[in-house]
Amino acid sequence: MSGKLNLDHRSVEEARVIAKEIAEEVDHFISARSTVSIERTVLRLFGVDGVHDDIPLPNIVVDGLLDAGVLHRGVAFWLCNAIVQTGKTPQEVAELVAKKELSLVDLPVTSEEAVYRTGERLQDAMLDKIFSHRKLRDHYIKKLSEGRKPYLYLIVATGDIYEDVTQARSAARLGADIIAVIRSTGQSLFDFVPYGATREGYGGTYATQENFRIMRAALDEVGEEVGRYIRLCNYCSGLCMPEIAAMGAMERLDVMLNDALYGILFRDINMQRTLIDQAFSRMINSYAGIIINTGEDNYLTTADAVESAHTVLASQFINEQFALLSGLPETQMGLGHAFEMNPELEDGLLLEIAQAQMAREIFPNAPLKYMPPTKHMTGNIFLGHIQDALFNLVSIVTGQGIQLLGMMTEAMHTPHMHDRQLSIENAQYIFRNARHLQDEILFRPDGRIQRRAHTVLTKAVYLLREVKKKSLFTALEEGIFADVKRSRAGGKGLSGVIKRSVDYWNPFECGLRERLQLSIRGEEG
Amino acid sequence: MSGKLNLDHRSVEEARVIAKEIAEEVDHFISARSTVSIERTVLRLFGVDGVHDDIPLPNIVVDGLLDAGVLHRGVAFWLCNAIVQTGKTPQEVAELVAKKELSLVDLPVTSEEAVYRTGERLQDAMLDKIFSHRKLRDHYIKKLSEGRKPYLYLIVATGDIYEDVTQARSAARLGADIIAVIRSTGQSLFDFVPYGATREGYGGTYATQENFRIMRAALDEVGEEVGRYIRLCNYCSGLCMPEIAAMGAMERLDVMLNDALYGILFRDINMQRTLIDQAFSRMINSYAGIIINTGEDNYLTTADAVESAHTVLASQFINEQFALLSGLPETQMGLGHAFEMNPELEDGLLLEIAQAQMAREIFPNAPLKYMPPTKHMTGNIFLGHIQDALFNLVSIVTGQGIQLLGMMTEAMHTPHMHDRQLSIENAQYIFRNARHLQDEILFRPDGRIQRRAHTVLTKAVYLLREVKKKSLFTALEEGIFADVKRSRAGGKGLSGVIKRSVDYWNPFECGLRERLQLSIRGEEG
Amino acid sequence: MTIDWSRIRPYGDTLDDGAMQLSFSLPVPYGEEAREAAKQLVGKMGLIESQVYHMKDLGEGYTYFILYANCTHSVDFSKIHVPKVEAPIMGFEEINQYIRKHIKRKIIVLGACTGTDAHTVGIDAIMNMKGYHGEYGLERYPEIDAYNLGSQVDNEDLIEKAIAYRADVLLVSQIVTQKEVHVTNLTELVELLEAEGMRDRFILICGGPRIHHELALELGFDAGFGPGTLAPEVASYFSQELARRKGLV
Amino acid sequence: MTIDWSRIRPYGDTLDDGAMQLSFSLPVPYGEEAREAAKQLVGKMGLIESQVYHMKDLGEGYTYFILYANCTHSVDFSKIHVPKVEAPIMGFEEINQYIRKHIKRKIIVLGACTGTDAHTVGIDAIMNMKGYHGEYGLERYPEIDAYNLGSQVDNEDLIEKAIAYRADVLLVSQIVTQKEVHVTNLTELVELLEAEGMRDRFILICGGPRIHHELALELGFDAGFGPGTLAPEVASYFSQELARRKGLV
Ligand code: B12
Ligand code: B12
Ligand SMILES: Cc1ncc(COP(=O)(O)O)c(C=O)c1O
Ligand SMILES: Cc1ncc(COP(=O)(O)O)c(C=O)c1O
Repeated sequence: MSGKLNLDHRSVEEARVIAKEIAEEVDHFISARSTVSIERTVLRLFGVDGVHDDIPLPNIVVDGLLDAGVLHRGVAFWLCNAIVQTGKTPQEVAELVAKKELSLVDLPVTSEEAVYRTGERLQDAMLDKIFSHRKLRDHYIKKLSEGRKPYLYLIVATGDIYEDVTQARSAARLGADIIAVIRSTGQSLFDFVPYGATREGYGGTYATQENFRIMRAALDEVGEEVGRYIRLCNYCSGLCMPEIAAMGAMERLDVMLNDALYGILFRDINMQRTLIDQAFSRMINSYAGIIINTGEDNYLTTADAVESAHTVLASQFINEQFALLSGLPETQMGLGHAFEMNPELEDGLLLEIAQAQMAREIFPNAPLKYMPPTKHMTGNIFLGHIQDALFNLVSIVTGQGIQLLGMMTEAMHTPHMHDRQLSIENAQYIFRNARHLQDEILFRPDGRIQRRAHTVLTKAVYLLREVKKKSLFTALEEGIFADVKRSRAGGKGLSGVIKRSVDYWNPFECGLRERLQLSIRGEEG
Repeated sequence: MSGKLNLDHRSVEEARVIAKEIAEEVDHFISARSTVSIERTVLRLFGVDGVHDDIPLPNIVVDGLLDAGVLHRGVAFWLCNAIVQTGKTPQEVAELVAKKELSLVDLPVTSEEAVYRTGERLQDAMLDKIFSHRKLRDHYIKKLSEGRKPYLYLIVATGDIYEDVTQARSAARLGADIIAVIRSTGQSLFDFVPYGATREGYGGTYATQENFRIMRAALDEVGEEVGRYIRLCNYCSGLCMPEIAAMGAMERLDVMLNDALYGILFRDINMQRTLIDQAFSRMINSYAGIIINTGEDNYLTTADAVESAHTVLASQFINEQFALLSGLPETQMGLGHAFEMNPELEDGLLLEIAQAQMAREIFPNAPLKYMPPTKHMTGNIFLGHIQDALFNLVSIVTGQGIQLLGMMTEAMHTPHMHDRQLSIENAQYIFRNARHLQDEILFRPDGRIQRRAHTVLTKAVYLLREVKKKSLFTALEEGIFADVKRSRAGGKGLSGVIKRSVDYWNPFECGLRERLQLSIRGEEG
Repeated sequence: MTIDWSRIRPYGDTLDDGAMQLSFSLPVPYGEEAREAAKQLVGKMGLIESQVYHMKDLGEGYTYFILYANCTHSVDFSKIHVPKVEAPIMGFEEINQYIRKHIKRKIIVLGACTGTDAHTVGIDAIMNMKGYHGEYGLERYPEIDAYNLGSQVDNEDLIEKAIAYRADVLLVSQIVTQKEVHVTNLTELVELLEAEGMRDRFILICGGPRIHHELALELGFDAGFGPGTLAPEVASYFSQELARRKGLV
Repeated sequence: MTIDWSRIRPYGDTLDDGAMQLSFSLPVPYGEEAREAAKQLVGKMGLIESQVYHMKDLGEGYTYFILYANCTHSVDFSKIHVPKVEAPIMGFEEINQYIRKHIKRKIIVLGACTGTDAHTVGIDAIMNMKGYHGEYGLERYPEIDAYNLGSQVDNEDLIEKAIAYRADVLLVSQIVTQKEVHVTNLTELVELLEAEGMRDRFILICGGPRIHHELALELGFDAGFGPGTLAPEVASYFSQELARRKGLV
């Protein structure tokens, strides 16, 4: 840590302590609950996939148990019992259930021990498989090398996975390090994951396991050609958060947007539901070696970047603690922030440098995800291109980890093929020309930049104290982040939350906790 | 001086001392000579204007005296004698000469004293008039205000003075502080100044006194409307350097490109001719309160910006001394330099910052003229626009005086109307957003930026020592600047150089020396 | 340099030079043939003296071009007529007074961002207390009862609420326009209202970055507002329109 | 997504979407009518679904536009043929060997930047010892006698020197292209040579940022070279062409 800002380390520590308390309180609540999507995730991790009459098998099975009023015990128990009873594979069992040829609850339970043993065996096999993907990634990176930080993160969003592939391969050839496939508008509100290769989305392409596979294969291929491992990113958020985490772990995704607060604030997803989902999904991401991206950048699309800068920092502190509770190491915490200063501001760049440098110093090991100007982008593509240039400059001067490249057409459409080229060129030009500027510049003691960072930190600590006092749920109800208010029981997906019974069993959670060396948490709440 | 670079002040002083010696040696040479264009300037300052059979009257009169072999005494003597003898105005005398109705050399000289008195009276009246223009400028600036530094300097170059006016007025409304009317390609090689309003030029518009007047009036008008004094710039270089200086002084231009070295190196103008012309033209510019711009920026269009950075600095030192010898104050020395680092370079921005900051610290009172990327601009307008953005950033971070705005279409054409708008927007955006960044950043002691500045300074001192040793003329012959070699007797215009006789008389030079409080220089050489 | 309004052409630095900048990609491999293809294409568009100033290989058999050329077409500016919202724009106080004087009761306004669109900043800018760009939103107007239903609101729900609240005015925001989804959403609303015979009960207004008045009229709305709209423009319009419809002015 | 080579259209993010970006100014005052004028203009160019995304008042009655639209035209890529310099490109050593083997004497080359054009960097890049982009210039070639006459050279002077030096090859650089001055200059040279019956005595080559082979042929030159040219490309061409003309290969 270079300490260019002369930050008050006691404030930073205090913030961490409070954030930890805030997160633990929520975790306490979480630990007593599961959700339909966590249970579907369990099925997916057991290998259940496919659809019946267009409905995903995991949904059919889980909904059946929910209707039967027995989901509180966890889907694993019922599935594994069926396996024990029928000798069939999880997939076969699910298919029979879908065809209504088998009823899980009607099967006798002959040996709970056999059930648990079956679950653990399957669990072990899957986690080993996930681990092998992680190894393969490491192997690729070693063999091919990887991009220099800040990684160039580019989105594709045509709605058609095959068109996405063309665009992604083009981007990789031009210099992209990470390709993110944006999801179709609205997918995060689906309480199921679409199936198969898809060619029709709105402002993005559906996240399906087959689409993951298609893109992964394409990027591996082009990565070999350009001699650089190309990371793949998708969105592990919305009502199917943990399912997508599982799919990503199985298909060797490398980066996942994964932040309950985003869903609450910007998708009106019920806060209980998504915080519960998040805890489990982060364990999966952690174990799969996936870098998560949090969504604090979004706050500044509705709130003002000058006034609300401290809310971003406060939320990063909370997200860090949530991540730690799921065993996610700092090196996988792509905490989000954004370059959203109003370009009309005098000295906006100074404020921006202060914020980015502060995040860098406070989270020294996190591959910070830095988002480009979006809110203040207009139809003026020429001005937009230089807004993005300053964004790139701040990034290289403050050592960010992941550079989500801005596009000059941000205010118009998801990127055209050449928009991506121009934005890669922009970043490469700026990064190259200012490569070591970070080493060379210092900030005047107690000057505008240092003072700004101090102010933001101080306000973040105040805010955290307040959140702590009233609990995160209440704070969200009061609209503390992003100027958005959400009620505890409002939003989408609350009906999918289930209280765990005492005999609740999720072998993957247990397995992950073990492998991640997380302590088993208390069960009340 | 902020001293951010920790420059060695003894080196700076040494450079100044050597540069002074170099310039004095040349001045010694100059003081014994005049040129046809200086003599034509004298006529113009006496009020002679207009053309006869498309040939400017000043040319007809001066060429006549040259042919008659009496120009060594200076045109003033012959003209004033004619005035004394005929009782006519300078203009009437010139017209009669043109019509061959009067021969200056054939008139009797009845009283030399009367001749000198006449010349001095007319001289005094003209210099008073020039001074009143200067006052008027001050008055306007006080009344209307002026742009904030760095001034936004925009070019117009349609070839048609009326089209230029439209473009200039548009630029002024959009934020331009200085409008430069680029000259038609090749005008600098004309040994006469074109006459009247012109509508047909190549890559620029002819510099004529009428065109000056038209543009001055247009800018005064739009300046009143936008509440900002808009400065007018033209090119006081080439074979008619001093004539244009006089025209500029008479028409209240505010800025003049004025650098003999540019003409020598880039227009192949004879070095003796243009250095003699320069000395007189700078006196005029000085007294008229005109900011001159020197052309060191051009060196980097033929030589490499990394390797030849020190030649720019060395030349600035020399140009400073030439200016001082003509009584031009530091506050009117728009010493030139340029952002011409190859964009493919790693850390090019660091080198650029070093150079610009160094110029700032070494010439603290000069309104440094900073030129945009040109050589490395390509047909990629989007990349070009961000090259210009970095250029603007370096300028605001290092406190430059005059920002010649870069255009994204630099590699294609002289600017289209909206190119200018976009580049103003670019500069305004960057300047505003980084307004006080200069106050906030420091450079790491002995880091890349500081070391680069030291190296350049050291090399400039070496170079100056070498130039001093062999004289400026020889150095130019050896191709010391811009990788261009020019011979002492080569190039255009040597035949227009005349040796002054002992009774040579140029009342304007005398008057200017007096008003500028310059000592009378030695007369041999 | 007098301009012939009936034959307006683009301007670079000389009247009628036709100067235009273009950029686009073609699905053809990088090379001289690609350059020629780009030039032929703009030739078909009626552009002459085209210059490909920049070409970039995008890989995968695609090439990007930056091109300048001169347009030979012209437009008759003297014949252009653009429909605009006609109501004069009043200020905050004036609007409230107008409502008090002419409508004599509060105007009930419902706003929503419909479909799967979750972009609330635009509708909030018009409705929220704190407003936007220094102008209060409708919620602050004493003579307006404004209800902001937020984002992702189904057209059916909106209509239901409109009936329940006895709304005078519906404000519909549409920001996402990919695959013309805004047109689909807006058209659906009008069709639903017409199907239920309720189209005339409401002043129907839409807005968003790609909306303009002319499009709104085409889609069957009463008015449309584009980027940079401020609350008073909208309130001026609907209060005067309501007064007119009710025969109060 | 198989491409129909006979009907190539611009590509944004979906094959054949026709996506294009344009920018230009019109000599009309800023406003809704200006926007409509811009849209009508691109309509005439065969563009549909146009969106003016940005408009800026330039003052003085001018307005600037940034616009996206979809192009309805297509080009037949399968029919495109572009004339190119055919000679295979050799390296420094190879060229010298070739000359030694086939021509058996030094080739005499004269270069100049003609007219009032003072841009020497381009011709220097081809001719100077130190060369350009890591490639030596012609002056360094042992089998080539290269004379660089520099800038601002009159066509007459060039011809005079060409005769005096008994040149085989003339290299003419033209950088300034405003008002097509390069075309004028180059055409004049060819005409002068033809008038004096000397056109066939020289291999005539021109170059510059706006020059390409096809244009050179049109202007009566033997070859033309554009941006980014390196010395070996030029030397490969003229040594092989000279050998061919002299019947030596
Ligand atoms: C902020 C933002 C978000 C925020 C939204 C937060 C929120 N609560 O609103 C977040 C981060 C959540 C978000 C998410 C997404 N976004 Co978004 N987002 C933007 C962004 C950056 C700014 C929009 C904005 O707030 N503008 C400021 C407001 C004040 O302007 P405005 O909306 O135009 O409103 C004004 C006028 O239009 C008018 N107006 C608007 N509505 C109405 C209604 C009435 C009745 C009236 C009278 C006037 C009126 O008045 C307003 C004030 O002047 C734009 C890019 C950009 N710079 O425009 C992309 C953009 C709109 N988003 C886009 C997309 C695709 C998405 C996603 C769908 C991406 C994805 N696949 O995940 C998601 C999902 C959201 C969804 N389902 O809708 C695209 C839309 C592309 C298109 N043309 O269809 C854009 C253009 C970005 C891009 N290039 O891809 N986004
Ligand atoms: C450097 C430069 C100058 C320098 C020139 C120094 C010098 N000794 O050459 C200086 C500062 C003196 C200058 C002055 C002017 N310039 Co100037 N200049 C440029 C600049 C920045 C770069 C040109 C360059 O060096 N390119 C690098 C070389 C290597 O590339 P190249 O020339 O294309 O050459 C390559 C190929 O084309 C080819 N090639 C070139 N010639 C030949 C010949 C043969 C036989 C072959 C085989 C190949 C070949 O091979 C070369 C190597 O690959 C350009 C803008 C730009 N970025 O392009 C403007 C530019 C060329 N200049 C321009 C203008 C108008 C002028 C002035 C006329 C302005 C004025 N009115 O005062 C003056 C006057 C000069 C004059 N009379 O010609 C315009 C031309 C506009 C146009 N299209 O007509 C430009 C485009 C800038 C602009 N936007 O206004 N300029
Ligand atoms: C953390 C996070 N998750 C998810 C998303 C995408 O949201 P959705 O797929 O719900 O549209 C974003 C969008 O920027 C985000 O920042
Ligand atoms: C100092 C100086 N003088 C004059 C000029 C213009 O030269 P000319 O008018 O000779 O083309 C320039 C061009 O950049 C210059 O820098």
